[in-house]
Amino acid sequence: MPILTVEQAINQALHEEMQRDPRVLVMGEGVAKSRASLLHSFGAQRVRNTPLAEAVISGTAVGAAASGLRPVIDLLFAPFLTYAMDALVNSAGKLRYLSGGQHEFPLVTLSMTGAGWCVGAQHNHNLEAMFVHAPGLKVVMPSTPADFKGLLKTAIRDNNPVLLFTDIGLLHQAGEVSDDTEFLVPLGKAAVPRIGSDVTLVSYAKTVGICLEAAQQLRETGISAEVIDLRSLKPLDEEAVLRSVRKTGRLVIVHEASGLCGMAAEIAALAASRAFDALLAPVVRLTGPDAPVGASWALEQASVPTSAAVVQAVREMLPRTAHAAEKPLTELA
Amino acid sequence: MPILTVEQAINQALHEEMQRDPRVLVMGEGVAKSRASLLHSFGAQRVRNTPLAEAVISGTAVGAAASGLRPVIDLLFAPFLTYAMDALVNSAGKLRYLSGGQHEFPLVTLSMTGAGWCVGAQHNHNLEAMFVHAPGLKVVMPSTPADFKGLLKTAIRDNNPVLLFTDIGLLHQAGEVSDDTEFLVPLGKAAVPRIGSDVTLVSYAKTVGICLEAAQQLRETGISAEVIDLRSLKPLDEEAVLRSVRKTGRLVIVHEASGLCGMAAEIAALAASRAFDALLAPVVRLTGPDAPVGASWALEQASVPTSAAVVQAVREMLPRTAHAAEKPLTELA
Amino acid sequence: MNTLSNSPLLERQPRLHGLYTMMLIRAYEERLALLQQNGAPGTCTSVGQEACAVGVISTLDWRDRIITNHRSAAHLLARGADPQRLMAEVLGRADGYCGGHSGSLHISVRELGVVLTSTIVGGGLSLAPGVALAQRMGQGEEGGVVVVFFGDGAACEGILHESLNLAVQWQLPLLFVCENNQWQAYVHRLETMADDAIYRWACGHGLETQRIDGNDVDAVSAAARQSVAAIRADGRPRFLELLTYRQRGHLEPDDLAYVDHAERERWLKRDPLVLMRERLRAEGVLQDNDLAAMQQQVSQRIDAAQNFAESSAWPDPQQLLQHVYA
Amino acid sequence: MNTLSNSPLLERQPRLHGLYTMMLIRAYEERLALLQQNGAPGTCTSVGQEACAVGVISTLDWRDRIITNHRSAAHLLARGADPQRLMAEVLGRADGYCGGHSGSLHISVRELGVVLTSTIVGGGLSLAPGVALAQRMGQGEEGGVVVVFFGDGAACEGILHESLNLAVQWQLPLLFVCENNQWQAYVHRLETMADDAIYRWACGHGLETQRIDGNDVDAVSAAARQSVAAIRADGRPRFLELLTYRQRGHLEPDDLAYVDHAERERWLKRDPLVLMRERLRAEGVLQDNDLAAMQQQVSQRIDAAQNFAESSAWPDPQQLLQHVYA
Ligand SMILES: Cc1ncc(C[n+]2csc(CCOP(=O)(O)OP(=O)(O)O)c2C)c(N)n1
Ligand SMILES: Cc1ncc(C[n+]2csc(CCOP(=O)(O)OP(=O)(O)O)c2C)c(N)n1
Ligand SMILES: [Mg+2]
Ligand SMILES: [Mg+2]
Repeated sequence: MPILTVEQAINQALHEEMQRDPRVLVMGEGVAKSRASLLHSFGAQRVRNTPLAEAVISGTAVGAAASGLRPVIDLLFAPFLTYAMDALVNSAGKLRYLSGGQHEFPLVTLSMTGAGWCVGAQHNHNLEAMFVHAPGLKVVMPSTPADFKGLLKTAIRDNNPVLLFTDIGLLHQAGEVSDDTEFLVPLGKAAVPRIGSDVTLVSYAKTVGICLEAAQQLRETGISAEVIDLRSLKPLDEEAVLRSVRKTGRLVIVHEASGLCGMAAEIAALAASRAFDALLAPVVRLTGPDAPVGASWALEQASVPTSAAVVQAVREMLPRTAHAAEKPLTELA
Repeated sequence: MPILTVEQAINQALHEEMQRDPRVLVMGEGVAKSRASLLHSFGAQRVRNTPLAEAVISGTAVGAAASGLRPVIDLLFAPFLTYAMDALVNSAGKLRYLSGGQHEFPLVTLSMTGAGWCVGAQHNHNLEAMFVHAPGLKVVMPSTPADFKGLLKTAIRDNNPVLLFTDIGLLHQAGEVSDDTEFLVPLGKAAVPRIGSDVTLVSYAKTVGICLEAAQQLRETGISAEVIDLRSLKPLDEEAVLRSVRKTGRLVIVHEASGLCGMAAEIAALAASRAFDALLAPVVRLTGPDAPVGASWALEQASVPTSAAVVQAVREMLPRTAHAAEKPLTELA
Repeated sequence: MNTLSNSPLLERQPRLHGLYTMMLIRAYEERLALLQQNGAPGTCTSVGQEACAVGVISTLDWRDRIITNHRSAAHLLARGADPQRLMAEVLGRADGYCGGHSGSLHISVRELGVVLTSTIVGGGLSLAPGVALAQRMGQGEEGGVVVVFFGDGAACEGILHESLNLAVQWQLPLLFVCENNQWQAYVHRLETMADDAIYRWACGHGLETQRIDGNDVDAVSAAARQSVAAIRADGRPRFLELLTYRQRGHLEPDDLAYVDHAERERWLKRDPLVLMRERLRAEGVLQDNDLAAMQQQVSQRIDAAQNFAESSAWPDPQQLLQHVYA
Repeated sequence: MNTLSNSPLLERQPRLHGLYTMMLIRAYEERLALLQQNGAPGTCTSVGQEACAVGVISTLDWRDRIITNHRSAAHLLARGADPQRLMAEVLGRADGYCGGHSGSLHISVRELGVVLTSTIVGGGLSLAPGVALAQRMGQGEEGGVVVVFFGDGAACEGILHESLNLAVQWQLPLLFVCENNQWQAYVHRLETMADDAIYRWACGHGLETQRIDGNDVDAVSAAARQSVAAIRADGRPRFLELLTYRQRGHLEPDDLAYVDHAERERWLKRDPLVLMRERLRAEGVLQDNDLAAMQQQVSQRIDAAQNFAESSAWPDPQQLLQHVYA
């Protein structure tokens, strides 16, 4: 299979879907430059540079979606979504319901965020949980080039508003990506990039890689960690999480977004209510701090959970033999 | 002590703080009409009707706060905060940090939401969790007239941005309110309006009343429920929750906001990680549905957790004797 | 039912039909205000502004799309909405146009081309360019025009600026109609804008603008007809500011205690229904017996609407999660 | 250090001082662009726009407040910021003005009256009326004026409309300065606005506006001086559109592949530093040896800044939670 970066995978998904469906169009500040190949293939009617005006860019997408088009808008950095909140939260998320189901809103927003560019909290703010909390929206945040492509394609075909967040740290990460134009990844299905039996590490986006690293390190000391990549935050693959936690009895959730009312809270709550009997140890959340992210490299890096922290959390969890005794720790030294 | 409604308590708090500190001013669409007594006492310089322009109202508050004033802005209904997100999330919440601590943002936003007026999801959307998730902000959502007064006064004196949400259903609820101008309720301290030993019901705003009703009904069947009113969602009184859960071993969290990444998730996660050993039963979340709220009375009412649902959840929790046996259920029939 | 509303008389005389529609709107909204006193949800009426809705919408055809706001009854009825289903919606009933989900504040009726109603002030301004873009990119009927109605208050929201700029820059077939009714909820507009005119804000964007007496339905329809024709011809946006007055409160009930009564009196003397009625009478177009017949039919329809609405079922709370996603 | 920057020569000759400041800005930003090639964070330089910053800020005094944005180095240096601490901030070091928290994009320096820098395009426009309101309500020095700098791109954000309307309606002592540098990141402004002029948007709000050659520092300072004096006199806002050109990329590094080189060439011929230098020479105000001395001092200061910045410590990651709350 061809090797693509995340950036290329996104472009390929856009290209294929624009090719497939003439109703798909791409709008945003500078998209005709940043996605010049799309402009070349599909022309200025369907690849539209916009004024600097996120409120009307997003509102226009919502209005266009309800009227037969399938817009994809690029809002650049996640914190700029603060200008798009009325259109996304109050219109895209609610007007279908409030109209008694008269309208559909097949639109996708793209935006980037996360550590990696030393640009500070007005560019680097992982606020995906706000949109998970809002009704009527869907949210995806993939971790591999293949998932970026497959989820974006599915999102474009979905008849609901979908927000896709790109972790900046992944942009240039490369991986195998199918060039089948019908390669789709369903929304609402987690991936399990590593199977294990002693502890479940749940994550999404860049920190999936950190969990995989941690799992590898844990393996060396005989601890078998399962890694779940949520991919889609809403709809959420609750069963995948529960199945794993019921198997391992231990849960660590890792993400770069801050903790309060974040995805880790949601996953922990899920386990505490629906896998309670299986839990052998306190649930652990490893998240970014409840603070804006500083621009300085030193501060930015310190805001991202590390594999060392994951390893340590799991180690602290495992000696708990009171419950652990009930369940043999496979391959534990 | 004098009896005031929530509405009156808010006005009294504003009045006292404006009296005390000439830097306090109130701005918003129609505040000079809706708070005519303030206009009368403090004049048009300090009680300012604004244009319909939430982005600049909130931005102006942020700029004024950094420059020596202590603005209180009334943004009417919580969903209108979507227009204020840049000012609140990107400026008020981040610019102190990004400046290395150079600025302070002593400002308060007021807004209402919740079931009660049959106005639908563009007015009725409990989105407080979004601001709990955002760094640098404080969030309060009281349930009694006294707490409205005491928390609002503290919020006005706080040197950080505080969002106070008013549950519409409480507006005309009356209760005793101290007329001591130094009556303050600290941010970050939960209240325990009912002490109990078998189960902890955690809530805030209107649903505190529902929990109290449920506790009363449970009492009649011999179950002793403790009710915690968070009052302040950020900072959160984690210790109050943990202390209670460690005592009762059972946790039900109730709020009208929808569940995903909401406060109930946060509280459940807290218990699952820091009161894990004390938990005797799965944590239960009773929240509004993950849907916009319809305007129809029938739909609106169905979106609010009921005391019957709380009672039922607790009842289903209690027969779990496996663990419960470890701990005598005080007064359980 | 062989109603007057599709009688030969009204068909031959579009201006009579206009008057009839204004009467229907007035009666519908006054009825709702009455019902409110008995516990029905409060509504934002457009009493006094009927000529704006009727004047503009009478110039549209079925290719065209309308975006409205919290004060939508006049737009909906002028577009031909059924008062029964409208009233059922306001009362939150299952037979309402939106199944009771909307209530009065966000009613859209897709089959009538009344799309995407937002009660967030300025919300419609954000959505309108997208509807017009879809139109322009071939999703609607050839030549269709999009009309967005908004208030003088909404004009203070930044989204006006963005929406105008985009519509002009992208050459969208969009008619901006600002109903300047002097009020922004409980605040007089002169308290929120230094300049006396909203159209000047639009002028800065270089699109054709007109400021029209919004209480004169003939003047409104003339301006709208010209604007709509121009949009159909060149596909570019136009802007109308309609000067009018909100005679009743912002939201029922409202004691109007904050209102300058001298100003209100001046506007009441220019009530759009009275103006049009007297003009048609003076022109000999309207006879007393026609008027009586129209009045009677209006009453019947409003009674029927109330009956229908009040006997409509409540939506089923079991279906709380229906229609969240497509 | 007895620097030229406070030498009698420059003090006697504010215009020479202006040229010196422009040279300092240019050298500072070009140095950062160079450092970027070796791994320092990219910056948004204002090369080509120095006359805007220097022209406006030279007319301010210490009572006044400035709000800037992502492209702030010129404003900060014109206001007297220390290149050492500025560069340390850009490199994310503890000795930076914001302790490395800001990096290049949100630098504010309260002691210089450069308050509330937001890198959200339009962010400053939302904050400025509040700073001006505090000024007007007695929180600042008597007679102080607030200046908000923003780009032509920011002018497309709705917040411009809200900010102008509020400033005019509330009569705030606020000078809006739009640096129209032709670019909005990688998009030419003519692609995002139908009209060729931004000041016309402001005109609709009825405030005094001027459109000035932003590459002519004398013209800019004349207009700014007049505007600031007018604001001090009547407390009302004014608006300046400064026509200029962003000579380097949006964010370093930038290959300028998307740029119309003929247009750029035309603007390069009107480089603000060259214009001013030649004018001062022609007027006999600037001698060759002065220029050489100025150039030398600029180089020394920039070298010193780089030294200082590069040897400054990184902020302590243990203090990640410091400064979140007051
Ligand atoms: C963003 C937002 N702010 C405030 C409100 C509350 N509100 C509803 S209608 C209204 C007045 C709107 O004035 P205008 O746009 O002139 O319309 P009118 O009511 O006069 O028809 C206000 C303040 C709202 N719905 N949305
Ligand atoms: C709300 C928002 N949208 C987009 C951006 C990304 N961005 C940063 S600067 C810039 C261009 C701004 O253009 P202009 O206002 O003319 O200022 P200039 O860069 O030309 O000085 C863009 C698009 C941003 N920072 N904030
Ligand atoms: Mg109005
Ligand atoms: Mg620019």
